[in-house]
Amino acid sequence: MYEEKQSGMTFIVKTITNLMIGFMLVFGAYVVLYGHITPGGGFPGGVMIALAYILVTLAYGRKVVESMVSGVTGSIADDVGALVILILGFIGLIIGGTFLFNFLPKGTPFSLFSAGYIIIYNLAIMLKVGMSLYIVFLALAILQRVVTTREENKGDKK
Amino acid sequence: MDVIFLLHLLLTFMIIGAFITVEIKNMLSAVISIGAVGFALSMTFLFLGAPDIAITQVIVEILSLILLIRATVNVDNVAIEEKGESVFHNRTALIFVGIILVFAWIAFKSLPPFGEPLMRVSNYYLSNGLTLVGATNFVTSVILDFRAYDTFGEAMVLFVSISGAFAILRRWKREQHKDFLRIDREH
Amino acid sequence: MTLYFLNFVLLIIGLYALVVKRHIVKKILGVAIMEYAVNLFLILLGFRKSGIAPILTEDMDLRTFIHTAVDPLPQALVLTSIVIGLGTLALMVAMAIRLYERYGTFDMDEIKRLRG
Amino acid sequence: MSYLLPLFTAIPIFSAILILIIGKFDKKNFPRIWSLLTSLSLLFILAVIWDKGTMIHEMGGWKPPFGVVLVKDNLSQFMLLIVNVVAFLTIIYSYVYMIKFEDYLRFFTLFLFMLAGMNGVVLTGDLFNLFVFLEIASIASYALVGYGVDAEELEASFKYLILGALASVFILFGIGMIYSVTGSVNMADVARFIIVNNLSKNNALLMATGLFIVGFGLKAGLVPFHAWLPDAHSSAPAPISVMLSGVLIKVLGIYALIRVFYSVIGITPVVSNVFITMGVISMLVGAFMGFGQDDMKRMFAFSSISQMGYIAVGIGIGTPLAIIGALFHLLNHAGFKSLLFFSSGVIQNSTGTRNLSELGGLREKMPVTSAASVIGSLSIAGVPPFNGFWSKLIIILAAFSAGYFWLGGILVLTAFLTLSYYLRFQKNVIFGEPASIIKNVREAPFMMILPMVVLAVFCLLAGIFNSWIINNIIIPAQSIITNQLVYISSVLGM
Repeated sequence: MYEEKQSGMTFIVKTITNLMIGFMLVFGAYVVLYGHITPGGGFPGGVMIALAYILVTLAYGRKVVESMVSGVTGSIADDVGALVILILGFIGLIIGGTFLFNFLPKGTPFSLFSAGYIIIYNLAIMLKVGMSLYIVFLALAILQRVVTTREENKGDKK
Repeated sequence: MDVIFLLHLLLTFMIIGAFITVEIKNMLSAVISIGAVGFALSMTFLFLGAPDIAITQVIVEILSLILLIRATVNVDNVAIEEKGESVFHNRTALIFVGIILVFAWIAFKSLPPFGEPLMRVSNYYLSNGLTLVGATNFVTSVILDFRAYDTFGEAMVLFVSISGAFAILRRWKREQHKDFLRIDREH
Repeated sequence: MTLYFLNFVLLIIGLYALVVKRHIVKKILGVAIMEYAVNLFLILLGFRKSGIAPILTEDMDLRTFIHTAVDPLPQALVLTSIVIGLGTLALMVAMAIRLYERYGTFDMDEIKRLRG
Repeated sequence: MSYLLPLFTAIPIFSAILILIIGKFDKKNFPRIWSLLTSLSLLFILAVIWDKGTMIHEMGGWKPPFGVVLVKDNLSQFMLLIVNVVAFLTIIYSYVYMIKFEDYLRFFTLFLFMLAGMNGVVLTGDLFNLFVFLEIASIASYALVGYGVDAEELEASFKYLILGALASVFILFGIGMIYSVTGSVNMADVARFIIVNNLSKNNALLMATGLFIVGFGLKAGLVPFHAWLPDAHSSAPAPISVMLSGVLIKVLGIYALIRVFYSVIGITPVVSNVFITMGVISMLVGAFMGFGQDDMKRMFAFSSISQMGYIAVGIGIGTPLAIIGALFHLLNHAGFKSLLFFSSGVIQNSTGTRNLSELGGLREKMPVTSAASVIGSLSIAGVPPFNGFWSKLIIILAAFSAGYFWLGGILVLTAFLTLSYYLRFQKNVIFGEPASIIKNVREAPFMMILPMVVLAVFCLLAGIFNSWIINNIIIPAQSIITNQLVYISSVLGM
């Protein structure tokens, strides 16, 4: 039988994770929010946020990260992100007559709230991408442990 | 240094890295050398004036390395001995590849020369994007406004592949492992 | 021109791994190499000699920007294609690990219950 | 009324996400009832826009070469009809069939994504957008083929996934070549640029042609590229076999080939000859391999390859008559091959096997299934008055009138081969001595019978009223294929 290792990785890794996690989340959010002005956008920002959680998973083990964002929350956030994108499309269809019409005012260039609905679209993509990659990593990590453990058990029986 | 020369250098490095990836016995080394190829690729993107793609490539590279190492190499790192293939087999493959390369060379000659794209449609994006969309990152204005439907499709591709991965990984009663998977607890 | 050609060689190496190698992970890496090659090809197509990134900064003149910026459309296409590649990779890894659980090996020659 | 077009992709995707969210609370009934309603609503929208002429929907309000456009012309409407009707019948069938898989929440999610992807491929007027939706449909189908997560299913699914990824890379490379030469990815704009600058002899476009033939040929399962098809079709759950064989290989393979070559790049004699050669090899290989199979579903899979060969030959000949034959055969094949895969699922469900040698004498225990299966076999074998006879006849006539006499001979020969192996199937399964394993077999539940009856009636009616179908559905679609300029001018508005 496999028992969850509480310990995770070494002290050094944990300390560095503690230092890094905040930076990663903030930088991910920055990349998303300023995606229409500087390089970046919803997708890289979302993967960065997923990577922050994956780092915690690798350093501390699954229990700690699931107390931060559980699998169920992650999957609901994933669905909500996808729904927001669709709803943006439908609002465009109602207001502008075409699907995914950019219905918000364009604003002045170089300011945060410019370029219409792009910022909302980016945030929705971030939610979708970040959470879905995080939960798929959790699922793969669990399955991998089970497979290895069963291999070891098989070896013991021999 | 000349950008074109640098690009040649990076591409050669990538080819060598890819070749090592394909031929090396140890799977961990193979995965790590494909990581090297990926990072070289992101540098290439940077030199080609595509910082957006470079950022995305670096991030995606890290994630795919973690996924590959964690989920496959960690499980079983045994190299598989290739069966000794006959010289004839390899020679026909080489001739075939050679023919393809020659045809590709001829075909690439009739593309517009390197560094001078046509930009029939893109000129419209560059000259009108600022007034019509308001985003100063033109790649963003293309993916999220001019071609927003593609991005919608792209998000849905990710959604469907994650859903598919969960469907493949789900618990299934036909097997009787009591201590098995708690995967669909997540979903 | 030679860059296109070198890029095509990269694609052929990926194809070789996909077709010839027996290890499932090697096949997955082959697909990944091919995706790299095709992404790089699209970006190479949009490159302009002494071009700059298609991102306007406040101190730039719009007119010179239009005449020097590289093509943004292939970059948009590549961004989509990278995401698609990541999705395919996640599915492939999930399937590889499930196959390993069923057969106990990553060798494609031993995974041969169907006749093809 | 063009605002209805994006709903063909948006509604199934919306339903899929909703099923995932609400399915957390109601796993049992909500997914299947909601998918049934979704599919029904798509059929309703299709009825509203049917025969309203060409419709253009400019996504986000951007004019064609700059933004993505959706185009509904007569060809798209013909394909939409096939896709949505077969999907609707398959959902009715899965309503009961999927119970044995116990967790079918994700099945319906992925199914609706596959439906959305195919609708997107059919409706789009943009090459790269076609690629994106093709990926949605194929990724959903990879996961659905492996849905049973047993050893064989995973193996088939992995093979399909690897070859599918290869096809996607080739298609994207081809799109890159086209973009570089023409500076656009909009289909109509690319076509106009190629005609205006007389680029049809350009080497780069020739290479793109080759890449597209390999890529879409892999998706269509034509013979040099058919390695994944028999495994995937025989290992998938029955409703997915129906979708793969009935619509997926047609939409992602044949429709995409028609669109790219007839509407965009323009067809050249070389390409026609490649189509004819691939078609002939597919017909013969599929027919001969079909003989040797003991597994019912593998036999149907090889027969699919063979019938796809007919369609490829029809497209390759390229005269209006041949295209009519090919499109009519495409419609008919969606009908009878779905029917046969439905019946194979019913038989496997009730008897527990699908080997021809272990079955026999099902006609007394399962009368409706047997009758439907006989009708399907007679239709695919080309027995008059069923629909398969007429479409094969048109393709053969077109081959003779275009001067391909040897081709006509091969087409007739393949028709006889098909007839003989379907007779063998009938003799071993439906007629003959009752086998021991079918003692306690009963007729399948109503929800599984209904789609088969509908399709059997369709096979009979399409055979009897063939001229009505050809005049009202096929010829409008054919006129789009053979008139490239009409397509270009209707999209670009000139």
